[in-house]
Amino acid sequence: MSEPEFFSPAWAAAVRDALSAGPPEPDRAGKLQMYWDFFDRVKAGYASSWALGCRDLPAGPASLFIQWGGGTVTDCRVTGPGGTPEATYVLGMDYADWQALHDGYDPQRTVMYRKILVEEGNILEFFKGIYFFTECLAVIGKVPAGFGALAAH
Amino acid sequence: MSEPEFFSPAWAAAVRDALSAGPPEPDRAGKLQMYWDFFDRVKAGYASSWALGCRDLPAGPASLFIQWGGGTVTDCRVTGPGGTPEATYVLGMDYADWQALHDGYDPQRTVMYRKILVEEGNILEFFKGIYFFTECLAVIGKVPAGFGALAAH
Amino acid sequence: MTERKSPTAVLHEGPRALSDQQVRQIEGAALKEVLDVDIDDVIEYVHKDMRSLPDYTTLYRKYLKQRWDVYDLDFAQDKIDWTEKMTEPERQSFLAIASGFHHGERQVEIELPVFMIGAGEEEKLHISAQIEDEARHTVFFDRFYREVVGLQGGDIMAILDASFPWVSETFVGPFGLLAYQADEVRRNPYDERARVRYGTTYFLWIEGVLALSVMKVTLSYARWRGFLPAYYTGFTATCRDESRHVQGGMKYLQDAVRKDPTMIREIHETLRTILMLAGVASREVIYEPLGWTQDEVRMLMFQQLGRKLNDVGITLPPDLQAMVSSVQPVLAGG
Amino acid sequence: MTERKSPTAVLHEGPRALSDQQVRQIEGAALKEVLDVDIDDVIEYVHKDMRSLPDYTTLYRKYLKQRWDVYDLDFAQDKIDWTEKMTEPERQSFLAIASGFHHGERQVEIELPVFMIGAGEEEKLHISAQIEDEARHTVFFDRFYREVVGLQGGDIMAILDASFPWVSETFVGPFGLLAYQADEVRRNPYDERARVRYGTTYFLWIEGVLALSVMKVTLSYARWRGFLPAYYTGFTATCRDESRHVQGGMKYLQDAVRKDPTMIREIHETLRTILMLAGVASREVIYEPLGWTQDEVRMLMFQQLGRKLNDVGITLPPDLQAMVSSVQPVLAGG
Repeated sequence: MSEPEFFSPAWAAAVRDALSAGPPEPDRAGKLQMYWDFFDRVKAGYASSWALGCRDLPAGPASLFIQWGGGTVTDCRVTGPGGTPEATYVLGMDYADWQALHDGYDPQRTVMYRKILVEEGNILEFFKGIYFFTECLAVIGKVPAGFGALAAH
Repeated sequence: MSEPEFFSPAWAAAVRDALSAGPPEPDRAGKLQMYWDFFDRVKAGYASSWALGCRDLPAGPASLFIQWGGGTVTDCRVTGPGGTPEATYVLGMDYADWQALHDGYDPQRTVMYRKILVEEGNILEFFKGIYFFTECLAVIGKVPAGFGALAAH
Repeated sequence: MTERKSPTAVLHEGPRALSDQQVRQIEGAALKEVLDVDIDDVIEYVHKDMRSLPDYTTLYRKYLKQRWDVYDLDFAQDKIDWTEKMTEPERQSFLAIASGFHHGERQVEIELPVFMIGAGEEEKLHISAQIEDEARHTVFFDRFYREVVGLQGGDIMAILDASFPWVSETFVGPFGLLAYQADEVRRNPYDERARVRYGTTYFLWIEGVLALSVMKVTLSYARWRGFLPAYYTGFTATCRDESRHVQGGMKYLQDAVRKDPTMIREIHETLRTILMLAGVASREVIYEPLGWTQDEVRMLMFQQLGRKLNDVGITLPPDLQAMVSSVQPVLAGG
Repeated sequence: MTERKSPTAVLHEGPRALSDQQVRQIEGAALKEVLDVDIDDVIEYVHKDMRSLPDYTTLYRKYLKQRWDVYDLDFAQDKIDWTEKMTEPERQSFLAIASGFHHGERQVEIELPVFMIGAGEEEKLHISAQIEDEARHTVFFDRFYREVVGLQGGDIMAILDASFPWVSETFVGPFGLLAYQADEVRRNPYDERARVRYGTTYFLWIEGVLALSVMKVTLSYARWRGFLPAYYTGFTATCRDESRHVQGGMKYLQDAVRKDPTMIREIHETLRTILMLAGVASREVIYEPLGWTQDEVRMLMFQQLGRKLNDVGITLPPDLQAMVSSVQPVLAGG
């Protein structure tokens, strides 16, 4: 079975399943229980949405819209190209940095080096969930995705 | 006779007349002929337009639109509040800095300290006419304007 | 380095008074004399002027006297101490703490320039000096990791890459927040509210609490054991630089609140996020090999935060006070 | 300051070779020894490494050795020279030139931080050092205008306000352009094309041509007459700092063009605007009291521009070459 294309509906569906399941046990083992308790607490109460943008897709900017609620993902789909996504937090990232994340680049540094950036939304509120967010970025990065069709870009 | 209100149609008309006339003789006397020759050459060939914005008028952002052609001002009017002005160079300035300019603040420093800023347009092209522009700013600053109605702002 | 008191002695003794002679020794020490300066005195010195903060020009003039050349340090003895004298648990504990500072220094170096845009003219002098300090501190850690720890890499980023595995997952809390707040200041350089939020994270929390705590833990260990003389010298000189940064930062926040008392809300809101994040740890850091317990590190962080808030005159509402008491002893700095 | 050759002698002699001993003297001079350094040698020294530019870490290490304390200067003799020995035409001529530098230093200080955001890690060290240099140079002119010229004001901006009447109307050309280009870089810190345009104005034109020319004119006057020893010392030390800035800036432009040859267009387009503006003067500056003619100042500026372009390997199309020959001798710097 070939990988779903990056930013395709099939990829969005796989991201949804992976985020709902959360980080797998082997990944959890390396960090303190206190950290995962915090993660689980944030996840259970999270009612915000993210629009994770890719600024330079060949067809134009698009976003992966993710709505959280009841401790799980209630909506996860690719929106655009075109139109401004409505979300609690609108974030932007370049294609090359998305690809680097999928190739294993560290999610903490993806944030800290501003490879992904909050373009709309309250930063202080967003950061209350930053550990949850970076772990979700790690999960998304591990969802197989084909970057072949865009390689010419 | 009372002064026309800042950013009123009467003020725009007075600005138009003042810009078309150019800097008065006493102001010219302090600077080299070479400088005014350059000024006159730029003015004669200038076919661009400026939208000189005031970002924080009580009713919302508005612009003084100025179209140059044939060595004179062919259009000069207040546009807005509302809508994006179409001009070769869209510039922005705060109300307090407009008032300071009218109170005698130096036009060079108004540019150099970014109190006025090109928000849209090619900077290198704009600067080819910068001496013309700063002298026009000085002329505009000397056009009487009432800031009373906005004093409560 | 003749004194060999326990690393945590001063923590339990509480604030100490500095004599005029001690202040002169700290202020006037050339780099090679810094080895003889007691880190506890330098940390006390940070707070000396907190109640009547010096102006920016005074801080800038101090900088001109106190800056040092990071290439004057010789890490040869440190390399011997690290390789032959320190135990593996000591090394691991040291790295778990120092790596947050290695990355932290680079972060505060790169995030400071945007803050200079909206600063007053005299404040700009102080910030320009601080930018140079932070760059020098980045090189200090680069040299330490390269020449003592033995990490290999062709440039600064390669050494950062190599030390990153020791950095805790919660590092992204304060330093990711600073990165995003710096971008907010970049987009709106004259937005005083954004600047106050940025200043709370940078000057009060990262420099005033996290950094001073790392300094205290690793330097009192080095002094106690008589190890790592170049690290002790350079990092104690860094702590002296930090005193100017913290004082300048506290002055900025104090002035902002005096000018507009509603600014206290920005400080509180920022601390609300920071303290929530500081209540979580992702890794257990074993401090005992360095002569500390987790509770002592936590007590150290309280003291650092409390003294700044108290001296500058910032009071916390009850919910924030409660959050302070659950801060986890995870150290990083910049 | 025993030598009393004419201020323009070296201009007519052309480039000179520096001995190893002269290079060591320039590089190693402490601030108080700078009075014995020949400004013509320092200007030659700026160009010494132009053909094989040093890397950023080397420039940063030089900075650590060469930085100085602006408060170590004593302007007492300068005040006497200014008040009692210099003639009114000399003072007026001096102010007409120096005021552009007073304002220019402040401008390059405040416009540099944004350029650091998009720089590489090693380049950031060099830029952090340069930001500190520029702030120190700003204080140097603040002290000179306050303590020698006698302008009065409570802070840095007040002294800038007081010297502004001596600044020519065409100052807004290069420095207004730099302000707007800096804002472009602020909005898009990683836009290499915007950075190259900014770098052309900042490093090639303002620092490489304007600044070095002001330095040469006022310093060779001071050396010739034996006047203003603290000005000579501080501004010659500034010129040595400038050598690092120009070399770092030329390295930046050279690397940018090597990486992407189409970047030469950005340099040319920027020079097209700058040279057009440089062909106009609004005030006549009388250089004769300082020992210069307008033609000699113009020749000096040509030499400065030509050497940088030539050494770095930037060629100009015919229209730009024609513009170079009509540049007006209006000096400012930063």
